[in-house]
Amino acid sequence: MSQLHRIASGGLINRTKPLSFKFDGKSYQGFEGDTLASALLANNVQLVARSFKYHRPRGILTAGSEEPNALVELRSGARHEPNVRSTVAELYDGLVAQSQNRWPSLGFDLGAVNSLLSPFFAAGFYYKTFMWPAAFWEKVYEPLIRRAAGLGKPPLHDDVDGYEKAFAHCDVLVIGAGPAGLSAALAAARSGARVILADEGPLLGGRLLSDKRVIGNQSGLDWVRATEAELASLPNVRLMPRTTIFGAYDHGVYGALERVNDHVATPPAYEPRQRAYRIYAKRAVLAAGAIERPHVFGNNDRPGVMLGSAMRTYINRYAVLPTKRVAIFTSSDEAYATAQDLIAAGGSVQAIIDTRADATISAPKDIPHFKGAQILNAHGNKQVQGVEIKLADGTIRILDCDGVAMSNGWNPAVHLTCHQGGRPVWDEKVNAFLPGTPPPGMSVAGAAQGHFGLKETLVDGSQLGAAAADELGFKAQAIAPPDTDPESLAHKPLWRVKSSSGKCFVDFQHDVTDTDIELANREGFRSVEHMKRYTTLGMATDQGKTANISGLAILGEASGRTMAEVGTTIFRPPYTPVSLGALAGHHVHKNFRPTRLTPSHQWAEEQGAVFMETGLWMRAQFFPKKKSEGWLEAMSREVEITRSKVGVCDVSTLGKIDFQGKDVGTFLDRVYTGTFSTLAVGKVRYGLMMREDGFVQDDGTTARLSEHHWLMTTTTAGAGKVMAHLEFCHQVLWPELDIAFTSVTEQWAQYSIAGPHARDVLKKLVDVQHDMSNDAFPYMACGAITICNGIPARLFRISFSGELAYEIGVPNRYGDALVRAIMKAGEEFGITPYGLEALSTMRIEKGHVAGGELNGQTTPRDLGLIKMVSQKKDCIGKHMSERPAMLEPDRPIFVGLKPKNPNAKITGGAHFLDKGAKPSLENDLGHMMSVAYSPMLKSWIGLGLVKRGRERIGDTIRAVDFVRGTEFDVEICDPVFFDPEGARLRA
Amino acid sequence: MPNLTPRSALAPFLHAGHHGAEGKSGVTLCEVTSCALAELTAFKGQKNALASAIVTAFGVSLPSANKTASKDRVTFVSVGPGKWLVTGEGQAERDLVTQLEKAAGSLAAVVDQSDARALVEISGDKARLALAKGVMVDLDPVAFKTGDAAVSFAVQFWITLWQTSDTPIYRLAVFRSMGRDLLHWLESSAAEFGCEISR
Amino acid sequence: MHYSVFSIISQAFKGQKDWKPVWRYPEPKAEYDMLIIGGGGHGLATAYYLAKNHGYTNIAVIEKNYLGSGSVGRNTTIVRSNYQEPGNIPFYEHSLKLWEGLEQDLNYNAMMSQRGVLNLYHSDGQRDDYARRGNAMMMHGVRADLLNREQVREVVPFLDFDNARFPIHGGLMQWRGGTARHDAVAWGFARGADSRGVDILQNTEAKQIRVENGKVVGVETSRGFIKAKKVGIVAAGNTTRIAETAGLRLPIESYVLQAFVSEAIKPLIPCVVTFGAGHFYISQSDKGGLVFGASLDYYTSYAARGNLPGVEDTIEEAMAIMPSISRVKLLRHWGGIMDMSMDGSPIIDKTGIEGLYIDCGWCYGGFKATPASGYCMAHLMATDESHPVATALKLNRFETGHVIDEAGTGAQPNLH
Amino acid sequence: MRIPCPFCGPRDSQEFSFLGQAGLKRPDPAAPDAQKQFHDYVHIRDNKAGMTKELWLHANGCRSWIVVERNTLTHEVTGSEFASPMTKEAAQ
Repeated sequence: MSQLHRIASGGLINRTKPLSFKFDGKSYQGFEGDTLASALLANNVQLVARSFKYHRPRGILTAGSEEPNALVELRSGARHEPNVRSTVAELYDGLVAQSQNRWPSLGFDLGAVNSLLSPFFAAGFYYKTFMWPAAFWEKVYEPLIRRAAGLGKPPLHDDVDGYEKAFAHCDVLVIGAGPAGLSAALAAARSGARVILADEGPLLGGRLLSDKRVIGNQSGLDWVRATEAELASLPNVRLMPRTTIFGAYDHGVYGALERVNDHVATPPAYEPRQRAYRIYAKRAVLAAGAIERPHVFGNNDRPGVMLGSAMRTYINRYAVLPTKRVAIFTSSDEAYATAQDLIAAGGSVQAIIDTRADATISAPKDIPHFKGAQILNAHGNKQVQGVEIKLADGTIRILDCDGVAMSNGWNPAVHLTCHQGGRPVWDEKVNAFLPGTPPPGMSVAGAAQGHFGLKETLVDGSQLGAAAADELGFKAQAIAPPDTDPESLAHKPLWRVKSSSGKCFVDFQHDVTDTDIELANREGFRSVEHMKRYTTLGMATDQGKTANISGLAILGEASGRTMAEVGTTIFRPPYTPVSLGALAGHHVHKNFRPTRLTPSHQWAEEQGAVFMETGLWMRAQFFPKKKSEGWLEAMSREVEITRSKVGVCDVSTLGKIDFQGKDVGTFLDRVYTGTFSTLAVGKVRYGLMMREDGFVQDDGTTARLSEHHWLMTTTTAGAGKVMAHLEFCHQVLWPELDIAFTSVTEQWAQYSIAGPHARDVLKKLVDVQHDMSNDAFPYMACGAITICNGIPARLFRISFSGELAYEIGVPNRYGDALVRAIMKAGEEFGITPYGLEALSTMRIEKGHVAGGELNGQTTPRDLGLIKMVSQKKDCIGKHMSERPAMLEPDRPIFVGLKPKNPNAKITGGAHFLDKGAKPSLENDLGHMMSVAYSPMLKSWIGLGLVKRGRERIGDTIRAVDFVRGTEFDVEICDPVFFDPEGARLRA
Repeated sequence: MPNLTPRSALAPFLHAGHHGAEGKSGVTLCEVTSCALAELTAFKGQKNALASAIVTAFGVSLPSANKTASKDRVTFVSVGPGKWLVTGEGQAERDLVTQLEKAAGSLAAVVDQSDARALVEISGDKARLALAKGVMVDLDPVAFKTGDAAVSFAVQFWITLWQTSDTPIYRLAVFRSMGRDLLHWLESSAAEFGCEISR
Repeated sequence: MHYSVFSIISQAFKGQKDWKPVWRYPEPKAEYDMLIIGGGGHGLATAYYLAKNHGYTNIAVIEKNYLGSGSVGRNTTIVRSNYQEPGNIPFYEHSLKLWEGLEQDLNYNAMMSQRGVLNLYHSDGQRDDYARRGNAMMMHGVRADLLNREQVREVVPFLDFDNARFPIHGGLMQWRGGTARHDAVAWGFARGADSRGVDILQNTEAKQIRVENGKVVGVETSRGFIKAKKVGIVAAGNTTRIAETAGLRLPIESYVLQAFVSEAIKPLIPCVVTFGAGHFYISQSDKGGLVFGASLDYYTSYAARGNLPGVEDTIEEAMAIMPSISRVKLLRHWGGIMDMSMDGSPIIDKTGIEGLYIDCGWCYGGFKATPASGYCMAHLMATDESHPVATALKLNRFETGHVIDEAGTGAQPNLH
Repeated sequence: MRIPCPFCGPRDSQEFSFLGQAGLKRPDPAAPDAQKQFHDYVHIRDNKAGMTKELWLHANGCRSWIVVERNTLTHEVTGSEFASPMTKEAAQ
């Protein structure tokens, strides 16, 4: 017989849409509109979870996102999600959930032995023990603790659902769609302001969905429907149900999570599971409502013990009678409405136990009514079986019941007001913490502001909604709300029940009891922050939404301080936990960061190139002839062919900056270490750039295309940084200089053609009118030419490889065609494409510095490039590069390194030691920066920094690579290994 | 002497046809290929002189921040102080540059960027929603209209975005090397609305 | 009172009734031998070692909030000594050695857990950089292991080895690295210092360091003037605000660094893992939460809170190495103020003012340095000499050029 | 955060990169104590708690270097201007 606790009629559920679901393998039925929790209760499933520390049986405490107990694992496989609040998990057909943090089963959990050991497991227990013997922590204690701790199992597969990010803008953001939020949105919207109304639930209405109320001449529900209808009809309003505003960030930026498809089994095709929004709001009205407070009494965590407001929600919204024989424990008049609803729903109210001796409100007739009484203890284990009451006169009574409804007043949901440091302030009148200083642009309406009466909240909302729009220049006016039915809100909270024999829980999920808090205080942890951290109160997945305030009150009592004196911890974002997937959105796997492709990418793929990431770029690493050819073999072949015949390499990724204006020369003189103002038109010069702190930041070449037109190249990795640096130099340091520059990196496809036959290949492409002879176009010449029948191109006779080489640039659209044309033209000369490995080998053979050497820790002097620093002028970094430490003779300096045994595979990152010297920081001579196998020298070679290296050329030292377990004798040599006199590149 | 066949930025990646949700096409997407791009940057203190020179040559007054201005087939998009991205519809890139150089003389730097960007056109009644999945600027008609432009950041790209029609139609330019990623993002963002991609 | 098996058991049967306060709430004296400004981990450690190693007990720690209210209670709890620069290695290794004996020394369980710290590398160049660092460590006898892809897979099989934008090529592992319980470190040092007679003055703000003819004479506090011949500024993110009152300008900027924790889940991540293609680090706490962080929010700030782009960027990096955690939920994120130095390395030194000492510039590295920082600062204040392992951490190194720039990013704090 | 770019208007801080304290003057390289001055210029900062003037680059926008007035205690931004008078003129 299913849904024994389902009320015959009423509720906001669709009885024509029955849904079946599984919990711990057992099948149940619920209805559309249920949450997992309401459906479980409808089926009288009371035991739902186990607690964190003591593994105590737990049920359902609340009907909202503040739930500390009823957490489950939802779905399975690649959709497995731990720690889902069953109280907000919308039911769908086929839902599968498991209880968590228990073994072997929910009913019988061995972890519950912790409960027996609880005399030991007091707050701070861990800090005092597990220290003997010292070695046991990692080996024994910690693994045990870790296995016992944690909640749900982690997902083990990559998510099969997608996530998105999105941006939204509005004038007024209304947070929460209860009575206050709805009237705020309406008042603002009617003025024409752009309004976003967001609510974490699937339905707008807030408490009006849970309480039977009257607004004007209609029911609360009808008022909600009418208001929602008007809002939906307005083009300037965006309704966002199932959307939690989780954080309030600077300058009106709000973080929001939309649960687009968590209420269905699987998202429809092309739709994400969740969407994370960044909302830019000029004003915000926080109408997040309030959270009811539990009572702290013996075994108050037993399944069946529930918040009174939650009880009403299950009855009125979900048509479920959570438990049938209920003891009402209250410090507030509201509980009497709970009693009415229970009776109306066919439940039995065993008694109303009102902690207030002076309570004036009267109980429904025939209901036992004890004023000035308290529940000391709940009996029962997996469900309440009765309560032990202490009456005003001190007599003790046992009352039979299967549930307890607690009402102890409300805590305004001030969380978002704290996100920018606002501290809530205690208010004696409403016995609650109210918003301190909310973030700029935010106002707080209704229960969140401590205005609990329905009429107040309506007035509040409409006034603040109108005010927000008004401040933005819209003609807005508050809407006078109709009268509401009478309600009685008197309350006087009771923070704890004393002299209870059972455990009195304050933080349910973390098993923090009143005595833990007393202990913390006794040990000197008096600051709220100390108490919180020592006891872990409020640090569970619910962030203490139902726990913190009682905890503070008990700390205050224990330390003889008022609430105001104790103060409160401040809440951090997110308001409720947010899936990591949503905050990453589209940026997963290959989309983590953009992939920049070179003009020759498709062509290179066709050649079977192996690619590697260089920054955001994908570049060809080498071009294996056949699958079996490894990088070393391929690289050697590419180098040998390039050096003996000709090779081509895509160098389009190098940064290119177009400079124009009459002061370019002056500017370059100041940013480069060398002098450029003297560079002749049609010539290229190598340039070295320092940071102002005197370390090299980048190098490259700059060509003078015409009197006032220059082209700078940077390293691939440095392009972005250099651009910003140059803009700083121009806009901040020297705005008087008349120059204009912009990046043309992406405009030009650029290829390096290198090798003895480079000119021959080029001749077949360059239009005939251009004289390519060595005299007409010598080393370091540049010019604008045309190729392949009039395609505009730029030609630079520069060489990184040390060969006769040209870099030719064409508009990017021709890049693909050009590389194919070069290969075709080169066929007769045996041309090869070469990748980064060969490029790197050739530059190392030539002793050129690159990435490994330009690591931000080297000065021009360190790199043996001091001759590049003009002594005739200042430049960025000049002075700082001459600080004493930079001139010390012992400073490691740039040299070449050759292993005594040519086959010895020396390695980058190895450090240098003198023969016989013991490893120590003092004896450390430096390190290997770059290595390569040189097909020309038939030996491994390297570039490195060695103390006094220049003076020690010819010496043999050890290259020690501890982490790779190798050590080789290497000879210090000149960094230029190949063609030192540079005859080849001038050929 | 071989001839070189030009290739547009997105040619290798663009798959014409219907993508995403069946039936409807809330978003239409195509690459703009026959359009020259140039960057025009006023030299120090020459901005006003340049403005009048452009009026004379193109009959357009240079747009201020976040605006575009068009005449015939030429559109000036404000991309920074004294800096404009100029688009020449159906123009040979060389012609646009030459025209601008003629007009600007020594008042401004002119740089051909025709090949430096991947340029797409996005339209359809769901275009705004699709773009909002990455574009940080407010595209609501009350905030962003035909003739408005923004240089901003979207998803992971430095974008230049401008609106050319109320229907709406947007143009979006990113670095050419990131064209494939741009396309991929647009496709997935538009998928739920149905997306028609044409060449 | 001393913690022992006996005290634990006896208290269990007495309902934990007889535990005594772990520290006092003393009234400030008019004069102390030394004052330490800053009751965070480093300040408390300084006081502890001044008392324990150098016998100074007439000293006080001034804390404007509650003790441990700063970065020591807000960090991602990582402990390691895998540094590259000779100026840093001996210092951080000294710190790690102190960590290894800390619990016994303090008789307080800081839950130091040597689970290993694994730095992933994603390119050959990065592999060689890590080898360079590992070898530098080995030069000082600090064990480092260079793991290849498969060895990394054995340790952390759940990472994305197949479909990552920046594929994992391998990693540098320091097995002796790990995590500790951050609050416990502050509490343990506080308890140890207090029990040796150190006055910890909470809710006492240092307003002004009083200097007379080049000498420190004391500190104006929110609870009146306190006399002292030696004053140590150990104020992390607030260092420059206090130094300013003595007329000092420092090579320090304060930035926000955010930290993150997820909901508790059953054990998944066995060690600390860092992402080499970003700036991301993650571990799992004993309670089960994934604890992680990434780069600074890149603007200077004294507001201990970050912003959304920083949050999203961090979580994108998390998903980049372990996409399987997409359904794990972010529980909380918060910010701390980092005292970023101009080369990314700390300063423990005298100042131009006699009797005034600074301990600052901790950047991202403060937590792991806590014991050695206190140890060396105590040594400096007691002897007026730098401790041998901290000789490179000089204030004038920026002027002389002896900078210790691990990252090579230069004098730009938000790039370290 | 939203940073008001004097050219583009208010934009998400994600579009910007941050350099640091504004108004530092690059020393005269010819000054006798130039190296000392450069050391201060490169390394020493006010690091003010409160209102500061800072250099930001609208990197993912109009590429202007701007000076932003911001409170480092509250993040409140009270204004911004172009770092370069020439940029300002060109923006008119």
